[in-house]
Amino acid sequence: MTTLAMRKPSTTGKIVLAILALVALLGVGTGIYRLVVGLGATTNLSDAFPWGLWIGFDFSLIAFAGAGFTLAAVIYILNLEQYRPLARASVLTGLLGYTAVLVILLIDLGRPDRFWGFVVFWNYHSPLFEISWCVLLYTTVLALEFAPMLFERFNKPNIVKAIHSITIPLVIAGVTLSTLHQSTLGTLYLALPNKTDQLWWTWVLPLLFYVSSIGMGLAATIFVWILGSKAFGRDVEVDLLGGLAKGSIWIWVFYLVVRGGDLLFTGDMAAVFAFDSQSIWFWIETIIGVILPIVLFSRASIRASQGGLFIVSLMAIVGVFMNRFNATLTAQAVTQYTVPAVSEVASYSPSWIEYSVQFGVLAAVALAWYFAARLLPIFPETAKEGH
Amino acid sequence: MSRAVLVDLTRCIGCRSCQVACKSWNDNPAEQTKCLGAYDNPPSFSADTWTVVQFNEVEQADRLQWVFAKRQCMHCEHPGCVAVCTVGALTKTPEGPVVYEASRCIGCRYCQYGCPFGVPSFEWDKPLGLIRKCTFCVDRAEEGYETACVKACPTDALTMGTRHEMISEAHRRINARPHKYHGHIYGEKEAGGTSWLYISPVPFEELGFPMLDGEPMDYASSVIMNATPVTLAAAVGVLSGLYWLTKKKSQAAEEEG
Amino acid sequence: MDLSRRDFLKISGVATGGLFLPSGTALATGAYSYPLHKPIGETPTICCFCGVGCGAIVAAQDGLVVNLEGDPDHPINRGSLCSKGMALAQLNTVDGKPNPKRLTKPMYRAPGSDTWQEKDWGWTISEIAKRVKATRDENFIAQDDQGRTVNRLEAIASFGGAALDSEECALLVKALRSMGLVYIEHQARI
Amino acid sequence: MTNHWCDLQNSDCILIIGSNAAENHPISFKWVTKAMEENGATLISVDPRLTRSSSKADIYAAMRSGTDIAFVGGMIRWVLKDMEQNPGRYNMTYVREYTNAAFLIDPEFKGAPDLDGKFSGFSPGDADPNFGKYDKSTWTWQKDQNGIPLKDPTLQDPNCVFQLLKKQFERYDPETVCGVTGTDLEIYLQVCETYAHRSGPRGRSGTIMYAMGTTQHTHGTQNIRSYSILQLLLGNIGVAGGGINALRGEANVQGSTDHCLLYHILPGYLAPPNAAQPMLQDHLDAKLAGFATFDPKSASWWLNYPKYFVSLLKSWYGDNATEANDFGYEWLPKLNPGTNYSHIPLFEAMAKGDIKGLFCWGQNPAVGGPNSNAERGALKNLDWLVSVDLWETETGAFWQDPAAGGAAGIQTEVFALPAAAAYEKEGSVVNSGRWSQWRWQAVDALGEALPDLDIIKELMVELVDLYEKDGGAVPDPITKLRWKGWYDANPLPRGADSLVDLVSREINGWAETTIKNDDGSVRYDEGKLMGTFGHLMADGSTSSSNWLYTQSYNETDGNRQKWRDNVDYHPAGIGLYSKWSWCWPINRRIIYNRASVDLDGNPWDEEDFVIRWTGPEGNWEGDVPDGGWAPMNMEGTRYPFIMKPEGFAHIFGPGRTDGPFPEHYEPMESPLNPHPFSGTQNNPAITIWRPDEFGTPDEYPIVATTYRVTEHWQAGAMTRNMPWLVELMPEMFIEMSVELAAELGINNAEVVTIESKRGSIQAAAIITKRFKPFTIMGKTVHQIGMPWHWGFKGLSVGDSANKLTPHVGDANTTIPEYKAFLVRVKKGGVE
Repeated sequence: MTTLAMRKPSTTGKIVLAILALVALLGVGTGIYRLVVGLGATTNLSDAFPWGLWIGFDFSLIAFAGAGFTLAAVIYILNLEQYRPLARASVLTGLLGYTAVLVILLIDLGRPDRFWGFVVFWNYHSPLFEISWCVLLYTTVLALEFAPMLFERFNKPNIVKAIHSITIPLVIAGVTLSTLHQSTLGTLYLALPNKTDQLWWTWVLPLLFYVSSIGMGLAATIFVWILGSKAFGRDVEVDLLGGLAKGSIWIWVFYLVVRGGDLLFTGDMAAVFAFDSQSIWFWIETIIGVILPIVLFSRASIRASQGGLFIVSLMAIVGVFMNRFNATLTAQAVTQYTVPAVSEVASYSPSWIEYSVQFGVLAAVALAWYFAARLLPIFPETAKEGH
Repeated sequence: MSRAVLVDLTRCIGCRSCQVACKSWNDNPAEQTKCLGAYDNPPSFSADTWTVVQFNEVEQADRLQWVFAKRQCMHCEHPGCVAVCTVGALTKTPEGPVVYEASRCIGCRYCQYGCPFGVPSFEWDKPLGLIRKCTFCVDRAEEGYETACVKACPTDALTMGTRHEMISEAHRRINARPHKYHGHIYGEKEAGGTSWLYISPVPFEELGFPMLDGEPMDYASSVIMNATPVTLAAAVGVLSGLYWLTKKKSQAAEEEG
Repeated sequence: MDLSRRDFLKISGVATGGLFLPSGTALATGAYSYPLHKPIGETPTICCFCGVGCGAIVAAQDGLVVNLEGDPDHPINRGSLCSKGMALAQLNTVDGKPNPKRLTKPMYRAPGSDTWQEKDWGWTISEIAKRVKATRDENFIAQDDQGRTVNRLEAIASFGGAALDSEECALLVKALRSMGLVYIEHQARI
Repeated sequence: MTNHWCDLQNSDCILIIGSNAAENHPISFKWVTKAMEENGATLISVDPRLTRSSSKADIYAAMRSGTDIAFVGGMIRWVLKDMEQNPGRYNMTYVREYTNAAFLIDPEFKGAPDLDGKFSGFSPGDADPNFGKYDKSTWTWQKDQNGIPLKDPTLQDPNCVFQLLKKQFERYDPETVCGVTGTDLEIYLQVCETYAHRSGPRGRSGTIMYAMGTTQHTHGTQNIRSYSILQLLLGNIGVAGGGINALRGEANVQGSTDHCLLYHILPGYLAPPNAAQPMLQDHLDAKLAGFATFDPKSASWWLNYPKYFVSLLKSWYGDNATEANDFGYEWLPKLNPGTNYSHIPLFEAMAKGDIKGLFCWGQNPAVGGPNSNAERGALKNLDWLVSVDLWETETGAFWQDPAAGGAAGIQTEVFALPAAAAYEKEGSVVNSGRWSQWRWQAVDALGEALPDLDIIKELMVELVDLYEKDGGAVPDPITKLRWKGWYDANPLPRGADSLVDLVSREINGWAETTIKNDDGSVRYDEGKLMGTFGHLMADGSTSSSNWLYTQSYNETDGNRQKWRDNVDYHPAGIGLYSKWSWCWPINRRIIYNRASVDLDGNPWDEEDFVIRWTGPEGNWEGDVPDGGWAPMNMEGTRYPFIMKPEGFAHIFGPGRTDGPFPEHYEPMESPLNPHPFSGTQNNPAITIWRPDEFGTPDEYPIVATTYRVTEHWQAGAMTRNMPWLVELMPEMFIEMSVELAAELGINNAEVVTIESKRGSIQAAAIITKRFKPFTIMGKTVHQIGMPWHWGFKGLSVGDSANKLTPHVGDANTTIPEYKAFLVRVKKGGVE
């Protein structure tokens, strides 16, 4: 059994791990405090801004964790076997991403004690209902996909084999569930036609969310792979990642055509050039997340460079994060009714506790990824599984 | 038959008994407020304030009008909040009220976004917070009483009846005194229609009412959501098909190889 | 109207609004039913604020007011009330507890003191009577400077009464005039 | 109110002036709205700012505070001119037959046009020649050899009231009026025409709703007089939907006034004896002289005065009141003739240290009194203060006033007695429409709080006890009182089941002895409740604490104040609800109602009649008529205005101290000096207590007024302790125009300081389009307004507007001039 356990972290690595642990610990503390005293006392959320940092991150992280279904589809559905080495890491990224989503969601709920509510009480008209179910089921799928790594580690080949035998149905289920909820995250805003700014509200929003989650999944795979490899001092498979990057160009081109075409078609193009705060945010997310990745990934030299891959995939990631945050915050009108005498417009900036919990969870996830990769057969050199 | 309330702003004297009646019947505590430079208070809906009368100084054609408008849950015919509620805690009853079943609620606050009128409010101050909003006094209605606010209104600016009756009554009043009203019945069409209907001496834009078309809030989303089974089947089909195709291709390649 | 039903202690509180004929049990067919969460009120009173004289009905439980709203039978207000009238319950009960701002015991402030002391009624009434007698005995004008019998007392004054019941006013004016008071004044002039 | 709340629905035109009914009497707007929606009534609102009432009006006319007489005087002039051109639009029969318009006035009488704003008989005072007293001997009508007033039915005689009225208001042309009031001329003319034409014709009615905005001026009484004259000219008194309607601000200010908790009256509007009337007969003679009439067609109801007076004495002193001892008349305090014992002089006496003890029964002068800095200062001179209230009021806690400079130096003993709230006890209250309504007890009083009734009873029992035991200064008025052994007897006398029941019976009155009819049959057994005040006697055989209330609790009907039958039994359905509670006098819901019919007893308004004569041998149907006599064209008739000695409504009103006609004077503090109507700047008949405490417009250029808001009540002790209301109106505020705020650089909701000659306060600014600057005689004059609800105690605290108001009052009533004074406004809080 080969693991990366023997590869001790460097001093810098230790410092990073210590910081991550500290941030995670602080996150746990503030998270518990939030659960005890309530949302009002700990967050800057209000009836004007019922959703803030946490929900913004949640919806972004779901896209990020799209790494799981994207790679699964690439490898198993499109049968592009060359990418199989990346499979386990992307499953881990997916699983940990969704775990983070669930933890934050729990903290954000008014009644975390009733998180199971959607299992019992159904409202199939609600996008969030569908998302909840899909996330629950998909996380289960991810857990099953992840299970072989654990069982391999603990030498249970029968179980591993059993799970492998249902790989294809699992992958199809996973990709299907992801298709549903990644797009339904867009539908979620479609239900808010009078609140969501015209630059984001469009009939094709579910499609845009779905497509961008694929682009994000590819970018996330590249990003995590490079970061993970660096953490363990292993060489990065630049050619493999370059292939993903090349593929993602077409995803982003498709995205751009759909979004641009929609804006032209619906006549909202004028708003794009209004250069108010919405249009400026629109430009930032589109340039960083879509246009620059297309342009830069088109250059073979960048695709062949570890740094180039890292930076450009990070851009795409940041762009999609922005897109999800914009849809959740920038694009949303204040939800609360106020009397005309109230002249100042309500505003929102997260409280330190919101940051603390958020980054705590992210740090914990990063730590979990690190230790999983260290202890379990995630990277190809540690995996038993052959081609 | 669906219940409705007609709010005639030409009759409202801004006394705000409806505001207190709402607090009184629902045992809602007072909020700490301060002078906002106008009579309006509290400044917004909240977990403890489900209705607010707004005071509008509207100057039109050199004539200053002081128009008071009671705001509360509109009890939409096709409520956005009901459509988006993850757990179905909000429901539209056939009798009109959009009711909230607190025991179902998980506190996700999606309803706050789903409502175009800014109505559902969250209990931010509680460790385990829930949503609160106007109930249309559903308990009073069930026993045959008017809502607390309608009953309290001194000038019958609030009138309760079936939605059909209230719309005819609104038309009757506008036709009887066209000079007194701006002709629009707010809520007849807006957001697919609401159970609270307004007639006013000034255009509703002047009162800051949201300008909505006749489509229910969930019009677009429900088209997509209703397509979910199709998406599901299509996804499974396409994925299986692709798998089958690529598998066949690679097998062929292997065989060839 | 059915007069036999109009027993004042059993006011049904049925709404008088002509248009609203509720379906009553219609909701019972739904998943939930919504019984009244508290009584509407049965004891009639008249609002203690302005001079319109609106009727209200009060529901009390365990010595506190649990609901108060307009008297639907009252010919003037017909169930409606203004914001002040609607808030009347809070004279007695605030958020389910006695209004903490209400005086509930006789209080006494000694000369030069900066605090109140709680007293019992017996002490309070007896001390006030002593003050009245002392001031009256010292300052009573049996005859004016022209030697006319006037039997008046200008050293004590009384304010108020518009918030009292008529019976209280009748007793008060009788008491005050018997003491010899002429400085008798109330809200009608203020 | 001559009419009542529900009757507003019958009106064709409603003029709200000097009141803000939508805010301060919101339920009145149920009926105003009904009149507008169902009767097509026009609503006119006249107010310095656009109020919640104005917001519903068809016509809103802005008027500078304190210029009602100019405004209404101009309306009277407009009507008089229009009457000449279009007499058919008016009910001239009413004017001629029911008012004193036709009376011929003493030729010696000179009016304001002749005497530069004064009336004949003025003698200047010593301190300031601008203020003095009137000798009213020329303010009278000529009489024939029988003592009956001389009249000119053609209304043409230059000495007749109608012509004198014309002369009086000739100066009040619309341009001058608007120059003084600041009203837009076009709107003003619209008001005149609308009110006259909507309510003037026969069968039409118009009503005036007024309140403290009218009365709280140095010429407050004359403001009301101007409304009354307008209403009489338009035939609007006594008819459904008409009248002159004072909107009373407290639940029982009517009842407490009827029971006369006021220095100048005894229960039932009897007169307190004065020092010049040593014996009962002296008092009765003096009163009867004023009520004497020689006209057989005049009822002069007050000729019954002795019956009511003696019945009151019997009620108070019971068996101790006998014919031999003048029914205890001697025990009644005698006022010093001419001395004013009202609020302002009371506080002036307190400031001088003349008043040692004070009772406050649910009244809070530290917030509600004028010049409250001075009044709070005067409270420090008291030896003792008893405050009976639901709350710790600013008056009871005046020694805690942050501005008082510490409690240590204040030697006043204070007793704060907890009183029961309205629904924590049982009793009756009388609304503005004179309905005496019963309220039942719903819940026990909080803590040890007691009904005032018990507090008053216990205190007096204790006092009687002290005087019986120890004697003292003239103990008889106290010890002879029917009190101890009566109110605390067990069981209670006269079959009463509770103290409140006993007092309620006592108010109505009963037979003190068995009373027999002329034929010897028994009319009343001893102790039986009187059925009507017509049966009260002056011989000591009956008692009643208040003759106006006789019938309210009688043997046949029981306590009629408890009646709750809400069916309108009136044949025309005008909404009298005669079996809902009981109304004084003798359940008459619209007073002066015999003026609502023509000389044959046919109503001016067939549709909404109040009463009508039903036939030759007939009777009246409808409301209880104002005296059951036959119509004017029949034998045995009486003139409709039965409370006036001569039987006619007073257009010429000689009873007032400051003139028989209203004349415009400026408020004591005014931005306009001189004014265009005359050289008499202020009401010359008022008393000046603090000549140095008036500000001038160069120092204090802004006109200020005070008012109330829907969400609070009076001095605020009640509502500022009710969280739901505090939530709605949390803070003391000042309203000002956008223009003034711009001039002063003030932003919305920021704190500003308001200063008058008497004090300064701070408040949050509400900048509004509803106040607009006035143009007064060509100059821009700003007006601001503020509520007077706040004080330093309670849940919501704030500065008291009355720190700014002056210690000056109306010439007749001494009601303080709260409604018009001068201030300056500064950005920022009080330093």
